[in-house]
Amino acid sequence: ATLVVYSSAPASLARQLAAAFEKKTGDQVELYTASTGKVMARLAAEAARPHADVVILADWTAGLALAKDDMVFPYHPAALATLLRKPLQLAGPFLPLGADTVSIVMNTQALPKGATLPDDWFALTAPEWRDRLTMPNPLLSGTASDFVLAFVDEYGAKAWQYFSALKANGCIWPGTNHASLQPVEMGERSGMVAAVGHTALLAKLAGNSLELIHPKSGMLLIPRPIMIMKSAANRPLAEQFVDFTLSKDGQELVAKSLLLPARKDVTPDSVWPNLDKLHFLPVHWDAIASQRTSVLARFRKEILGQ
Amino acid sequence: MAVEYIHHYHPEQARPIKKLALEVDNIQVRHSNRVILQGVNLALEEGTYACLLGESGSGKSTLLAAIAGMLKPSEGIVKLHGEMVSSTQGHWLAPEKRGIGMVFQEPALWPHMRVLDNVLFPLKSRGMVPDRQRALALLEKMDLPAATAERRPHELSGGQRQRVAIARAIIARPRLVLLDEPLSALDHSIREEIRTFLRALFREEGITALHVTHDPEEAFDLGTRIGFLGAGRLAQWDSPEGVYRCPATETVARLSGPVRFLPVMVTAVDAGHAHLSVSKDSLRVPAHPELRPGPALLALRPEAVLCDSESGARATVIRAQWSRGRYLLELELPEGDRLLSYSATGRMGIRYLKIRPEDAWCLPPETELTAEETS
Amino acid sequence: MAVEYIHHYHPEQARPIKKLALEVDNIQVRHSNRVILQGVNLALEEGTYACLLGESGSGKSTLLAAIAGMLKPSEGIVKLHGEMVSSTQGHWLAPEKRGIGMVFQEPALWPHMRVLDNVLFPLKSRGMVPDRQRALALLEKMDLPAATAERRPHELSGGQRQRVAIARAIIARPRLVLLDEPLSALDHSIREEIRTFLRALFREEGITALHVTHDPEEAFDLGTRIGFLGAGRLAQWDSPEGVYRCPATETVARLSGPVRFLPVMVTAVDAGHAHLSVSKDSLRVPAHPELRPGPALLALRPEAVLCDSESGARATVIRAQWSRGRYLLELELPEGDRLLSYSATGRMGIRYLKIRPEDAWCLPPETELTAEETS
Amino acid sequence: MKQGTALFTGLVLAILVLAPLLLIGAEAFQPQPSSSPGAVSALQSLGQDRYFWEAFGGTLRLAGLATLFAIPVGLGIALLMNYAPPPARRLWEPLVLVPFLMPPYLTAVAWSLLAGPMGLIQQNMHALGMPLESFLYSLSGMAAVMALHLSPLSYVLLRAALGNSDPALFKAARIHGAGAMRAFATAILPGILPAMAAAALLIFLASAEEFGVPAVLSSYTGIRVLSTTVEEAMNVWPVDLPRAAAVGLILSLLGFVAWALYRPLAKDNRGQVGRRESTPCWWSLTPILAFVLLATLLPIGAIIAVSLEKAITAGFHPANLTWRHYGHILSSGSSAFLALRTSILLSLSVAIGTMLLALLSATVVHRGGAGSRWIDLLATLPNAFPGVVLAVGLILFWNAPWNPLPLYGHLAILGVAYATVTFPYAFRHARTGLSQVPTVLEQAGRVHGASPFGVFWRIRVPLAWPLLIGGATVVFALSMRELVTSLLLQPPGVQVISTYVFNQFQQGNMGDGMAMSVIGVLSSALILGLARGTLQR
Ligand SMILES: Nc1ncnc2c1ncn2[C@@H]1O[C@H](COP(=O)(O)OP(=O)(O)OP(=O)(O)O)[C@@H](O)[C@H]1O
Ligand SMILES: Nc1ncnc2c1ncn2[C@@H]1O[C@H](COP(=O)(O)OP(=O)(O)OP(=O)(O)O)[C@@H](O)[C@H]1O
Ligand SMILES: [Mg+2]
Ligand SMILES: [Mg+2]
Repeated sequence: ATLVVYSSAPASLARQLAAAFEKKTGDQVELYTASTGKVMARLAAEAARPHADVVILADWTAGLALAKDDMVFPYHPAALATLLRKPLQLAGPFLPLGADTVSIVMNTQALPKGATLPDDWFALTAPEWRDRLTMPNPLLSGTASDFVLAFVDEYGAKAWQYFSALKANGCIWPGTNHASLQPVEMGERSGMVAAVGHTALLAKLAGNSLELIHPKSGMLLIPRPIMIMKSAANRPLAEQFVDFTLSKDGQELVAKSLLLPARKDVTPDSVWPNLDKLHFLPVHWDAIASQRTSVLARFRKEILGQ
Repeated sequence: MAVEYIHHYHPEQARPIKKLALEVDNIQVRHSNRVILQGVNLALEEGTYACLLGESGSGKSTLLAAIAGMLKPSEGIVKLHGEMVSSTQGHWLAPEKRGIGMVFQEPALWPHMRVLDNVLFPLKSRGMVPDRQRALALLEKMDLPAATAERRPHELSGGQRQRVAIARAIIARPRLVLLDEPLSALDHSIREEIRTFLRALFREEGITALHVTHDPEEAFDLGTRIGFLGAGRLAQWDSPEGVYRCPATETVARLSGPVRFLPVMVTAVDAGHAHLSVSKDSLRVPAHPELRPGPALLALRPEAVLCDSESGARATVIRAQWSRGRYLLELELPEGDRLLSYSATGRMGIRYLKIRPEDAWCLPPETELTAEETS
Repeated sequence: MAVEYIHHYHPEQARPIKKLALEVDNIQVRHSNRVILQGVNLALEEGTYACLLGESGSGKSTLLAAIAGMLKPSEGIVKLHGEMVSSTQGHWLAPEKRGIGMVFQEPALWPHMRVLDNVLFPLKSRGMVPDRQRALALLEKMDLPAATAERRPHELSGGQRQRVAIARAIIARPRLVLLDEPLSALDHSIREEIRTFLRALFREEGITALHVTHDPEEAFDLGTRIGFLGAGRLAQWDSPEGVYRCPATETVARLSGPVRFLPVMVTAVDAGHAHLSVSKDSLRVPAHPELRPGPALLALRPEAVLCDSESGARATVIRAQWSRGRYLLELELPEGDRLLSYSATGRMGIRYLKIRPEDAWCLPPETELTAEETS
Repeated sequence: MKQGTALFTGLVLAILVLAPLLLIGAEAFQPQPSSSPGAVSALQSLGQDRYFWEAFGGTLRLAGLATLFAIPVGLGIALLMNYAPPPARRLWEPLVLVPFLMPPYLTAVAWSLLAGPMGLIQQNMHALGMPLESFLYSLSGMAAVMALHLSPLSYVLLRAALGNSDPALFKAARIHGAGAMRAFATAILPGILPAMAAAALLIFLASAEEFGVPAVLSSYTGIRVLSTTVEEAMNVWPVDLPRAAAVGLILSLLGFVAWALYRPLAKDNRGQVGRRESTPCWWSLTPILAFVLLATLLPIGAIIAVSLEKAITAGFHPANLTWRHYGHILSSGSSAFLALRTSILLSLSVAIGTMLLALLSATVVHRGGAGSRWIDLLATLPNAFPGVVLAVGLILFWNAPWNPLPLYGHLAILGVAYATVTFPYAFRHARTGLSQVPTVLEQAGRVHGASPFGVFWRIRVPLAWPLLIGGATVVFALSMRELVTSLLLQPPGVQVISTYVFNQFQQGNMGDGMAMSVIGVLSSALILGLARGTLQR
């Protein structure tokens, strides 16, 4: 049988998962990989005649959006849920495949003269970071919008002051996550606010002088959902695939691709610090999903100045 | 109102009447809604070489375009070899099926093909064997050596291009060839050669030709029939001598060679002759059948005026032009009218004129009727 | 080796020698490395109307292009009104600064401009006042009414376009006008009118003209000087009568009007005359100065051959062509040689010929010398 | 026969272009998903949308400026190449065309690598660096980058048109008192005006719709354009298809206006087909070299440099160099190699197929008649639609439950998408080519026995050949680098160059991505150079 998987997980991870599953079951996996935005757009456009059986996204709220549109077949077996890491034990119609962080990335070779690495979000409004920072545009990047929502949810007015201060300090919003990381990699900018963890770590492993900063007031942990679509032709096969990705073998692959595995009995790659020692922002996913429009509109108006 | 005169001076004229190669019946042709041709009739026997003269802009090219099928007449009928190829009843034969060869007013060679390929095109496009030898021989006959055949059209002189266009038009032995001023870009000697060549070729292969030219000399040389297009209509359709000696209109007279006109008063008409007087001499001259007593024009070709005599009407030479072993003089009469005459000497000054009535021709004054007005 | 004969029959000839408008000194011109012109010399007095004849492909258009500055001669000098405009020493005047008017072999009108704007262009481009009135008057004189002035070139007939090109060439009163077969697309009557018009205008305004044509008739009518281009060189440069009666080469003879040649044996040469015999008659005919006793060509124009007499050499009429009030006969001698003659009748059959020695011309046989070989 | 071709092309175009556009149009009249029930359509709500109008203005200015820059540059190079070609013209031409083969996105990245604050220029030539940086991050800078990248397009069109203009007209102008410039304006310019208008139309619409350059540069400049607005609606959930569609519709309206302005210019063309030989000219090397340096060598050099680096942040020095990325891509059987192969095969077939269709459509339009104007318009519109929106339209149409052709989900859908996206380019080339063939040449063909079809193949096509090849190469180049529709439409299990590069940039190895870009650009340059060198006259 054939299973169609749409994935915005790293392409290599998705390919490895698919290959391992094919090898194990003898079934065939047809894989479509793109960014979350493109996967979402494709799903929306295909609404009249859906093709995807399983969808892997890079953003929890994106999954919630699909669920809200009643496109997701609820699959949340308790047996699996209990194996998950504590912060990932979220209610809902789908499970996390793994997680990623949103924090700060610094290019250690492009720091301003005499500057040391910052230790918190709020340190970035200091004058030494003037014109040295980027941040993904929350209007274009799902992870950045989640970060803004969670930050506002946590800090309220202080969050808005913070963003204004960033802006006053010459921070720019070049676009998607990738577009914002690029100036940092090139050394045009020293650091990036609200950077996705594993891409930066990947670059670091390749020898780049990038450093992932763990803000002491907490970083954002974004679970990556894997869900079965209501329209799935072969639901048992889809469930089998989800089960596989959450099996120990599957999770090892997730760890190898530098994402944080969902299961607590699989340890993340060694470039990650010990997760238990890290502090995470508390997130009320359902609540922030409902505030999305108003917060983003305010961000656009007050921060992006449009 | 086309006038036909019968003259039997041309050897071809004696043959029995053959089938018609081309019939044009009362066609009207428009260009962007202006009527260019109106009520044109034309019938061409197979094997005839006909020449068409007409003022510049009179619609000669337009007529050829209508015959070739490049334009659809808005009225009337065109028949080729008895087959209806265009009518208002919906008959229509596409140009490529009419089996015509054509030389355009500009050479219209295809710039992307070598000369040889241009010439061979009509054969290839009709699925015939592309006979290289024949193409080269044709070019050779028109003084284009084999090396030229390998060049591109833009590397040829104007006259060379025109000759290539002629070769292209006749290579496929079409039954009807239309030629739109094919020789006008050629020099005198090559022109004479090609004329001889065309005449021989067309007679040999029995090709019918309709040849547009503005050179009456050329028309009289090649054509067994001469047509005149004027005011959107065929003003005359006749033998060369008929056209030259008995032009149907003033324009035809002008177009068929040097001529001057004297306004005269015709006192009587009898047996195709008009009675009139010029400078007090009474004359009886051949006249147009529709001429009535009253004001008329006396058309005088240079040979109708003798100026080397010692007596006659006095006139002043105002211009002397060397022309084929004699001088063509322009003479001014005391009344201001001008006449032409040939003379052995180009001497300026006073001459005495005599009119040879048998070479003169009297015709009704032209009434200006244009195609626009008649439609 | 250009031959000059002095004839004083033309009124213009009597004027004192004026300044030179154009000097071409020994130029060589190439097209993609083929030598087209070699050692051409030409001098044109101010106010002269000169005509240039030559076989098609002989390089007439090329010579005009070199004078106008569209081509750079690879050798030699061009001077306009005493000013060096082109030389191998680096003199070069851009075409637009030469103050020339030109009519091209194809009309070369700018398709996006109205006729009037085409005509006004030379004024505008030289920063002169665009004189609409004069433009319209010029067009009017060439039989193009004001309505035509508003049309686009592609809406005109071939001859109309050519007339527009003439108007464009002369509107800015250039001191030198080059005309490349300007009248070849025009009908007989308009052609005569435009000739008259050109002659008057050019004389009036003192414009110098170099007019390429392939029609000797036209050249003799317009030109006070006639040049012949052949084998890449100027073969003759002479008055019309000189060219017609005393052609320097066989080609010049052919190009300047109907002619036939008889191969003859010259027994003696004296005082510019050759002694020879044709069909047993001994003749003394004018001869080319370089003629030496031995084989030669006897050039006979139709008027040098009388055929209406009752005695003389026997010949057969093989073709009779109506030409300006008389017949042009082609006659075949028993030996197979052909001659031309004028006759009042077009009767076929046997005629008896007489040669008028004073109208004949004897010249050395042509040695084939082409530009390629000389370079 | 005539009706047959008209009907056939009409049908194919309707399927290819009209159907997806109609579905998008329908989408634009849906209310936005976030709005309350019973709300007005997305199109109407754009009316009061301040952001939208600001972006609209930005788009007009950016596209206008880009056109203003690209046309003279393209014209200048075309003039040089035609009248004073540098020695070894065959060598220079592909180099002039390379910028067009690079994805605009990449060009922008390359220029920020070069002229950015830490860029190569800043590092090496301080004095030049600052002004260059502030220029790059401005409206004109964005426009200039777009223009560098689009100039080759205007070059291709104008060069072909110049080659066909009648030298006698130029001579006539020179002799009648016009200097070289004036003569050019009198005799040559009007003849190439249709081609210029076509180029301006294409460039204007391409830069109005272009997302890549603004995505890289606009955040620095603060200039907003419609394409980023579309991206906002599409990239963050809930995905707002109606809004994206509405913006797309507005852009197509812009396309309509541009087309209406262009049309009268295209109509009046009188064909001239002449040839002239020209002698090589050394001095013309300088400007061409300058363009090649700016538009090709520098950006490609920057990208090549990055593609050879182990770590980007370490900069360009010997210890940091590696062939690894290339080795990875060229190892046969790797996903990168498969993507490369797929792209080349797909683009070649699309280039041929689209050009044929464009030729047919242009013939129908050239003949005139009832439907011709609509075909002309249809052939313009895909150019005005942002890629994302068009891709959505293609999904909506090709994936509709009632669509009997099962192309969606098959590799062929990418071919269809490329054909739709590139059709305007192919059509403009074919149209310009055909309108330059003088009618009398076609008439001569008909009279001498060629059927309309024969005239078409033996006369019209050969005479329009330079432009047909020009068009096919443009289609090929565009297909090789087409990203947005590929991202949305690629069937599961298939990758092409651009999506591979994109994935590498997003979440993979930047070096691999850059290496793949270099290989993609060079291989299309190679294929193009070969095609133009051997197929053109
Ligand atoms: N495409 C056109 N649109 C409008 N009018 C035209 C067009 N072509 C020709 N005409 C007009 O039609 C008339 C006849 O033109 P045509 O070319 O048939 O003349 P012609 O007799 O061949 O003249 P010429 O001897 O100068 O070539 C002219 O008045 C011309 O202006
Ligand atoms: N662009 C060119 N390239 C190569 N050869 C050429 C070119 N133009 C003309 N020629 C050749 O140069 C010679 C002279 O051409 P030119 O046009 O000057 O002749 P012409 O005397 O004006 O002839 P015509 O009376 O036929 O117009 C011809 O043999 C022609 O083939
Ligand atoms: Mg005509
Ligand atoms: Mg010529």
